[in-house]
Amino acid sequence: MGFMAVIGFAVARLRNLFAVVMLTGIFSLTAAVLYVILDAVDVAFTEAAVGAGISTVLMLGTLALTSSEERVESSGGSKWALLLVVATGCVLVYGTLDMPPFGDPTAAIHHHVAPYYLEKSGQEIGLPNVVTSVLASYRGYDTLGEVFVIFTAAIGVLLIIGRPKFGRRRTHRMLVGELSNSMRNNVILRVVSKLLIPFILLFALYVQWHGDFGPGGGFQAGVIFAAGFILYALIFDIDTARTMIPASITRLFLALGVLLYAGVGVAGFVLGGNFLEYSVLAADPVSGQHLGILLVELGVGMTVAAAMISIFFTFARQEH
Amino acid sequence: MEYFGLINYWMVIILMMTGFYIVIAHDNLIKKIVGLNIFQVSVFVFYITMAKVKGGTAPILADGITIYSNPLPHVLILTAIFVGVATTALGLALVVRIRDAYCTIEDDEIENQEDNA
Amino acid sequence: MDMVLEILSWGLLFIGSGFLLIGGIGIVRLPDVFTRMHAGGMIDTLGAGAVLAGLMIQGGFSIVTVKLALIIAFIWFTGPTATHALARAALHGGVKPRLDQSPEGDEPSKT
Amino acid sequence: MMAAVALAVLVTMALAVFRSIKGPTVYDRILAVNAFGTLTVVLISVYGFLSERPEFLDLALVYTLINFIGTIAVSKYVEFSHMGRPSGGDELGDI
Repeated sequence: MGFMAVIGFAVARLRNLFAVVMLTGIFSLTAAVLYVILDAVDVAFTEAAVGAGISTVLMLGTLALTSSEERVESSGGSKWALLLVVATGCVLVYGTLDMPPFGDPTAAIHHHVAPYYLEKSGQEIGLPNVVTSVLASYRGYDTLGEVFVIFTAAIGVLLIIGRPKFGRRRTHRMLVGELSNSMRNNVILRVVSKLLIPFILLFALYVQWHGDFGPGGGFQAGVIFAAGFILYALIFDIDTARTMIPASITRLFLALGVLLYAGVGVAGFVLGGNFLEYSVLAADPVSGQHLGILLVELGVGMTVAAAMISIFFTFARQEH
Repeated sequence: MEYFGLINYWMVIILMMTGFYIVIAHDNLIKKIVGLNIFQVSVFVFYITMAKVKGGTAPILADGITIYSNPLPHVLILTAIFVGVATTALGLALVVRIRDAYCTIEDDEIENQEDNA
Repeated sequence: MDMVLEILSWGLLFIGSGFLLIGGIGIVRLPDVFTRMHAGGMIDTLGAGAVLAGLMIQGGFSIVTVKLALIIAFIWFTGPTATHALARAALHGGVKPRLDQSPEGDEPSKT
Repeated sequence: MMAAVALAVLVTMALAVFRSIKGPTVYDRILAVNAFGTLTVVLISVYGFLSERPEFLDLALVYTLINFIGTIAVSKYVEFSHMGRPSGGDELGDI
């Protein structure tokens, strides 16, 4: 925690945006370690895949498109801002005095539905990873909503900056483009990446299907899958990468994932259950749950991977 | 010693306020997004902190373990991280677009241009 | 046999953490980017490698061992490659390696 | 005993953070972030053993891969952006 505070202050102070982005990388790594220590393995997994990788790459893409130095300004309203922040902080600290102490098993949060999930998940769903079963089954509606949010965000990014404009200045792609010729010549990078990418994709599939038993699942797998393609695009060329996975395919999968998720829900309807009730999908309720969760996670993975890939490509294709 | 158990929360608050400060005191839009990220992470940490049960382990069922941490906040935060990165991407896209339109990513300069126009 | 393994594993763990510490000190203390990369490389390869190998022996033979071996393999693949890319970028970016005063001082970058 | 190793990793992490905050050039920062990532991998593995649930090494694996991608992306960005364009022919070429 101390680390995080220090990094936070440093982020506040530094003006060079590039350094700030680097520090956010470290910040997210620290956060992930913290999650591991606090037993949230799945969350740490997500943070690992998202925070250190995708966010940093996206921020860099934006920096490449804009400027990387913050303007040094005379601090005018800064004092008032500080005052406001300190005041809010004090109020919040006052609020925590009523909070249950750290790790207290009698805290209110542990006595509502959580014990039910922990006890019943083993019998009703038959998956050891409670997080996955809560995510995909008990809280299926929420997750469907999240998937739609990601879907919408990807569409939003595509709409805002996806369409190349007419009458631009000379093509000059910063992050990925013709300038990468020398990167192409870099044999070491190329060979190592070529060796690694299949493993990354394979590992993503492992995470996808192993999510029922260990940490992982569709969300994480999607990001790792996308990371493989991002690496490819970084090492080779954006256009080469685009021929590997054309825009139409990512768009197709973007929609298909959401459709699969919702379709599983509707299938529950058709077979006589409620929306997103997986027990009716197979003769045996437990295996029905298995099937439902598997399909839903697949849908999530597809959407997330496609969303990340298309967001990245949209950023990388921008012309400065 | 009574307050010892609350230190984690206080750290969260410090972090949160740092993010808050960055958001309101800086004019640079990218910096603002970074501040938002920090704020966001602090909320995540807060949830995860609440989910921890002393002596418990990660909520992946195994033989011979009886105490698990609360899985529900984990689920919420897991999806929240994704929503977070999605919104960050959207925000960055907007920044790129703003930069296209105004040739600057500083808040007050944009306002100046608006006023002059 | 068990005893030997135990000693071996703790030895590896201690060597590894020692290297990690040395690498960390090196990252802070060494004078320029390329020498610091050298220290960083030590963290990547020897430090992490030894610690993970020690853990491997600790864990006994199971899926854990395989995963650790994979991690080591990946670190040994990616670490030097990343350092190499970084050194290239630094050299292109105009950071001159700090050369020794003696005329035959080679590039101190050991990437 | 395992805690001692974890402590060593933590101290090294602190040193890396110091370098990444102070680092005069961007490369120092990138290097520090890279080292920090490796240290995170080690710390997670060690913590897995410390808490006697070493099944969670998938996490460390993800870190190794993502860390690599991040570093590559960053060094690429730096190489081709404001830090000075590579000057055509006289590049280092095939190293």
